Amino acid sequence: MTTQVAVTNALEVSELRVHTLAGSPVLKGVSYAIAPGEVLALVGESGSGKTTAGLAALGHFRRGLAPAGGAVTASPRDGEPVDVLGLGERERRALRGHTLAYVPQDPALSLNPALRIGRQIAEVLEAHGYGASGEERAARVAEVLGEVGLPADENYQRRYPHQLSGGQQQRVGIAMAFACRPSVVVLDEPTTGLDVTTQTLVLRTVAALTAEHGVAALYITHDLAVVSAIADRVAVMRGGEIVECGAAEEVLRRPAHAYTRELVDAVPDLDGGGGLPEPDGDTETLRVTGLSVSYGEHRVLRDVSLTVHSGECLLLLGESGSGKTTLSRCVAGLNEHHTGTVELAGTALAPSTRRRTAEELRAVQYVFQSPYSSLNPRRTIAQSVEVPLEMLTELPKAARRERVAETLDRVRLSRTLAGRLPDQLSGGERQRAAIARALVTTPKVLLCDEVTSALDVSVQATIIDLLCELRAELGTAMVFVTHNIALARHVADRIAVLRGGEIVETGPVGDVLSAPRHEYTRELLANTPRM
Amino acid sequence: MSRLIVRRLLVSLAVLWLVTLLVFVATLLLPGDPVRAILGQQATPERIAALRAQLDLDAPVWERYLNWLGGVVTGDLGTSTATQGPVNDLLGDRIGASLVLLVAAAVLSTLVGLALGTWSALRRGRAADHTVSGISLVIAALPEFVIGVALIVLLSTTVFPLLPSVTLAPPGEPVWSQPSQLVLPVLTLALVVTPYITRMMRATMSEVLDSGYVEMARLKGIPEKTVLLRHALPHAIGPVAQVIALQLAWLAGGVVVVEFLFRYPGVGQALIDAVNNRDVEVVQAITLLIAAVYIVVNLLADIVGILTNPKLRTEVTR
Amino acid sequence: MSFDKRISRRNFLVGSAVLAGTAPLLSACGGRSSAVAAPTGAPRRGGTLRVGVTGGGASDTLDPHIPATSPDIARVRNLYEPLLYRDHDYRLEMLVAESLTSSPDAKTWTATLREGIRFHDGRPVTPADVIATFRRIMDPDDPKSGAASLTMLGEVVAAGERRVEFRLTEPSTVFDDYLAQYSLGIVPADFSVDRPIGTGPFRAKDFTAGLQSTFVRNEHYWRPGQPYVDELVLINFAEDDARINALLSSQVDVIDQVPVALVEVLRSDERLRVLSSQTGTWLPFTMRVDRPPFDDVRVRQALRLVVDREQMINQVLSGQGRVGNDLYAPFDPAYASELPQRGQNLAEARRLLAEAGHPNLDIELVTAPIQAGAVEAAQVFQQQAKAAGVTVRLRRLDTTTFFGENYLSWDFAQSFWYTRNYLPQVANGSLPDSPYNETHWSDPEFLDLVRRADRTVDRAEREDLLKRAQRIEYERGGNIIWGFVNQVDAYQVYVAGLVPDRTGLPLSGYSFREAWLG
Amino acid sequence: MTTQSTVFRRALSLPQAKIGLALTAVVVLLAVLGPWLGPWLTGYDTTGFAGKPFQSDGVAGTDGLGRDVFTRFLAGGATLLLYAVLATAIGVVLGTALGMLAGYTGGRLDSLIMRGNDVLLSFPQLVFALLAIAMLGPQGWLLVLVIGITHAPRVARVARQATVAVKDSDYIKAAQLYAMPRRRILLREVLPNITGPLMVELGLRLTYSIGYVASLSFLGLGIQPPSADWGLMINENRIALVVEPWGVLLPVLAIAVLTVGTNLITDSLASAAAGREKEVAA
Repeated sequence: MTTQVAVTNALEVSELRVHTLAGSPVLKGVSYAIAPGEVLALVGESGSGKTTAGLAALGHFRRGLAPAGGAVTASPRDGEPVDVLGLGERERRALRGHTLAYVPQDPALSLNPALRIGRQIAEVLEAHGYGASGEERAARVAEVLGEVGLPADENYQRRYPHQLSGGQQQRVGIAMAFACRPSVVVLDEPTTGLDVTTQTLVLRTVAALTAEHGVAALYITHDLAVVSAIADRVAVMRGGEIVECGAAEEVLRRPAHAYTRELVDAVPDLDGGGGLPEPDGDTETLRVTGLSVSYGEHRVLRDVSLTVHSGECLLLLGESGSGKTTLSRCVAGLNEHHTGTVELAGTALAPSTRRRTAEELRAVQYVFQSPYSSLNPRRTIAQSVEVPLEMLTELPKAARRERVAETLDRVRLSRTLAGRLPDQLSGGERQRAAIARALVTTPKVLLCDEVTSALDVSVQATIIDLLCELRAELGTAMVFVTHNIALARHVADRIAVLRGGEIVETGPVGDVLSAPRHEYTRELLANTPRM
Repeated sequence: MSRLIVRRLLVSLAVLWLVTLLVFVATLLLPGDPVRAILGQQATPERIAALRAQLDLDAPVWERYLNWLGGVVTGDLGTSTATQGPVNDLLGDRIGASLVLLVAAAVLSTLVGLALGTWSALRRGRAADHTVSGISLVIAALPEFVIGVALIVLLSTTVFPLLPSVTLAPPGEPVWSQPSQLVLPVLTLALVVTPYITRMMRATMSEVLDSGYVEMARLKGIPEKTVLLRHALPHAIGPVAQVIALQLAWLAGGVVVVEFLFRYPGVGQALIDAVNNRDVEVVQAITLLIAAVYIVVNLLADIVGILTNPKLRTEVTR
Repeated sequence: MSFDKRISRRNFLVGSAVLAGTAPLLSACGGRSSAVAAPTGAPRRGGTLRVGVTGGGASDTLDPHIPATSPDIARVRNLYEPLLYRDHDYRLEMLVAESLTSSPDAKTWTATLREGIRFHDGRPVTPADVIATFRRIMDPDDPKSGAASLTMLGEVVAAGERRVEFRLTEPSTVFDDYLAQYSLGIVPADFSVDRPIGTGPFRAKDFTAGLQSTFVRNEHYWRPGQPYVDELVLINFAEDDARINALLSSQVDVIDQVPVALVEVLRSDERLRVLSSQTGTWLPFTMRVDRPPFDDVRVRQALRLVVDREQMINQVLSGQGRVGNDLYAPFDPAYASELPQRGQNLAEARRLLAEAGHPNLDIELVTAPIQAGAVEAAQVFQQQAKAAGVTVRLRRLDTTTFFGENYLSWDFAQSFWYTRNYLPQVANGSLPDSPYNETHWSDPEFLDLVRRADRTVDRAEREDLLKRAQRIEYERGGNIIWGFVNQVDAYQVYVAGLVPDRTGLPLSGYSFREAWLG
Repeated sequence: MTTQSTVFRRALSLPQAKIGLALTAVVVLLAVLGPWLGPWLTGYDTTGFAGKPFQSDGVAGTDGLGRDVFTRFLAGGATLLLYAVLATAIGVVLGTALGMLAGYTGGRLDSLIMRGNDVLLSFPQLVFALLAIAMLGPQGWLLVLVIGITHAPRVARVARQATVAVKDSDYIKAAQLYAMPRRRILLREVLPNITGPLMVELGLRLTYSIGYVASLSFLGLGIQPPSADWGLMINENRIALVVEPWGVLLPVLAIAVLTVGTNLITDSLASAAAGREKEVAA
């Protein structure tokens, strides 16, 4: 990526303030500028106001929000800079899609499901009178589809959004944004939800287009690793303010602000990690043999076998649709439609929890992906954590209470939170509570299904640290299911790579990361952005 | 897609069949002997026997059901106990009269409801929106006869004596020959239904206006009118069609009270009379008729839903 | 005997308007035009009289002998005429017959046909037509409405050019009364319903069942000058309020049966006239004298004493009626008017009930909207009985069920009857073999008196027997007859010639030959 | 900060809920105290005669039998309210049970229950009630039962939808992980989490029940004379709307105020519950 020094910035935002209609501030004076051909990454965790800041660049404010000061100056390719916020609705509309373009976070929601994609792209051109004739516009539609690496033929254009994959949908969104050759593009987390390989493709497309056409890009993301892959400069947002801004290299290498430092440290890195507890390794706690699951013709798991020793952590790696969640649910007894065996310390487990003994149920525990849905919103934390004891032990009430309190201590959750409902806790606290519920019966095997993917990076780091500590304290065997290979060195001893329902590679973390044997593993590693 | 529609059609047919079964069984439970009711106290045993045979009452229940069903399928609804004439004759004009009422109320309430709902959604949070919401909330709560009586007091008897409060069809003339008589019944029905359509349209439209693709369309710089017509409206129609259908189907039942109130010579009034007279065949015919309208309207709504959903529409091409 | 119960009942099945407090919403009050003066002077000829009649339906007919609904009766009254009928004062009036005389043993009655009387088509009425008419009525395969009360009729034979003899199987001193029914209209021997020909003041022009019929003046009518109007249109109205609104909006000139509660409202409208007729129509409570607790005469007496008759008339009929004395047939010359008027006496009622061993009587009253005011009367009775410590539970049925299988076996129920003279009424409802003996009345002493009266030709002697029979019913009968209902109709002020009529039939007994338009 | 009780608190903080509550309370008080107040205020009981029919004696004139309209008006709400509440209770309990069972169990039981629902749903509620009354006569228990039963499929649909929405939640999976019995899952895990839509349904059904009971009485097929009842009164007195309007206007007004009140409460519950959902999703 070449950084040109531009004479004028394509977009300048200064002291932008946005309030809710009730008056509480969302943006507290945000300023940034982007030169043509430059990519500025706007980084922040959820609730930092980064999307609001991005949309404000187009003079758009979501329902309930209103600008409360500051200026947004955009420079069209062929005209004088204009103050976007000072324009009337009509003039703003003329800018949008033409000078200022937007690529939304979730293309599945942002493409009109009832319109063919060709039509949706052509629409932008028509709205802004691009080209002199219908033919010219049709040609441009085909051209821009080609630019984002999609087929440009009539047939493809006649497809509906739901007939495309997520990556294709996102590229249609990008095509739409670039159709009118805008001078500024705002990309709002365009790769969230895409697997790493697709993410790389999309990132490349964006980089190529911005560079080629001299477009100023505002790239909104929470992922610092992505930032390092695409951005020229970075602005770090927190609580409606930009806390640090500078060249990408500089900020990521030598963060000045404490928050930035915290963020950078929290980012899991393929090369980082270490300091993991040594597994005692001799007792084989969990053995899965020849596990297969099919739904009709569709085979979700094919003859999967793996073992986990006590105190050991296995990283089960797979992208969405690889069957990793199915596999962990089979082990937990939540999916009884499988063949093959699951053994716990040499004893075969029944496929369904209903047939397993209380002891077996106590021994295998499961932590769900989202702490927002895994706790009954109508019960207090203590009540939820107590449920396994109530169902699976004969302990009297007082003893159960005691156990719950101990376990909450163990997951570093303040006892004062015990009486609260999940709604009243933060995401990290909830996930700790969920972990407490899984640990309250002192299981031998703990299955963690993407337990950090719904959490911000900084929270993710603390949860991972907690799990490592607990594993050391309790000697629990752990299966850590994730799509993020970057976490490997931070949690796991061994790694098993699942693809299309098959384990394609397995081995100690260090071996697999440094010398992947399978093509797929190599591809994954290559596409994972590093800091 | 066509498979889906055929499937939906079959379900409707099955439900309709179950309804005929239910209606038939229900009327079997009616107390009183229809033959005695027809012939009266002086009936001789011979005449009773003859009429029983004529009405198939001695046949086994299933055979009577099949006969009745056969009649229904071929459009013969039997003979009314009360008038001793064919039910078809009794209901013929009344069905027409009720349909006039229903269609007029449906068209009026749909148009007004969609317009008000959209208007309200576009002005969300403003005074106009609050006014529309408040009024529709109040009207939606009122039972139809309360609205009807209120309208009579307001527009017919007490405040502004402008309109007739009862329908008086001169013999041989259709009800619509005097449109002023239709105003109050239609207005009552429309007032009952419009708030629901308005509220649903407002809610759906608000949701659609908040959706990613409408925001995206606006961020693409598409003119507001196009955003509304091309991006928002088509997505609101599907869910709202369901509610409209539900409301129209509801109208089929609501006409009963409204027709009774305004002495409107439709099937609803005939149903009340038939219930009072224990006129089995007429009760059967009308409940079946109303159920059929209900089922067909819902079927149409579902088909509209299927047709406006591109995912379902393009299923075959996948 | 003018009404067949079965037919009356069907009337209600069809004319569901009478059901369950049907209510007009008076609305068309706007545009109250300046008052038209009521016509005076000699009747004017010409014009069309439009009449709104209650009820009717798909089974409407022009058959002279099976009128069922009010519109049927209205049609029959104007197309056909029986040998004799009742005038407005409920006296016998000769119509097709000029005279009707009985043999001394009351077993043969001879009718002499009116000189020069002709059918609508101009043919003279002959004895053969009369014989054919009665053959049609008495057809054993298809007996018509009037046949039920003519069971004593043996044969009908011609006795000369204008004379017909009715030979009875047993003596009947009131056979003339039995012949005075509107459903015994004389028709030609070649009669068919497709050509509805009679001797009535109007002849049929067209007819649509369930909707309306149009009649025109019969130029051959025997009463000189009548009818006055050129055309008569009878329009069916199922609903009370539709009928009243039609009157208010001048869509019709005349309507029958105005709900009593609205009389005052209509009276206050200067464009309208209300026609209120005292009748012999009664709405009794019927107690089965063979079933406890009503088998104890003291209970029956007590319940009769419970009723506040004035209040009944006021609450149920809005004052449109006359107090009854537990006797029917008020217009019969033999009516026992000498018996003291019974009034409410709660103390005596309590005493009788206590004596009968029912100090806290709890009874069920079966009621149904069989006639306007019936259910209301039951409610008022319930309220009045409460004051005497009698609990009355109302069991409200629909009309069909009321007249269904259990009709005539209700222990305590209601009924209604139109005006009749004493003996015909007894024949209908107070003999063990009467078709509608609702009270299961079979008092031997009463039976003897009635049988003797039937055969007694001497008028004074017969009246004496009848008064004694009435005294028995007054003392121990099963009917609580609290009043006689007025017939209330209404018409436009420009309509003249309608007079009160005692038969109980609305609108001058549906006799429109005298009506004219001012 | 959203819990079960805060849905109520939040609902009550809306102005429309306050209005609704006030309106409902006024009518409920009137209906409950009216039967006692009436004779004390007017000197007549509900069936006593105050004068000739349709005269303007007393506060609000007399009815078609000469009874005091105001006394009857005061006494006319109790039965209506009782029937409506009972019918609503039957409908909501039955519908919730069926809907939750169908939604949670899925499969054949689900299809069976929902197809049965479809059949019941293909009758307008009032027509179904008319059919039942034609069969068995206008009895109080039948009224309650029939209205309750016709509510059930509608409630069941909502309950099923809500159940399906939560049944794949991880906390239900978690309960299954501990081999919690089905009934207990339904009662402890599912039910508390679908109370939002159910509360709305409860309010809606109550509003409709009031309307249906009143409508049936108005048609002459509900509460029977000589009972004083608002619906029946409207039917009895509308004949004289022009002369003596109070016999119609008072009950019409009371029913209107009551249903508007319950509907306002329902609507605020709905927006509170919806607000809660939005918050959870955010």
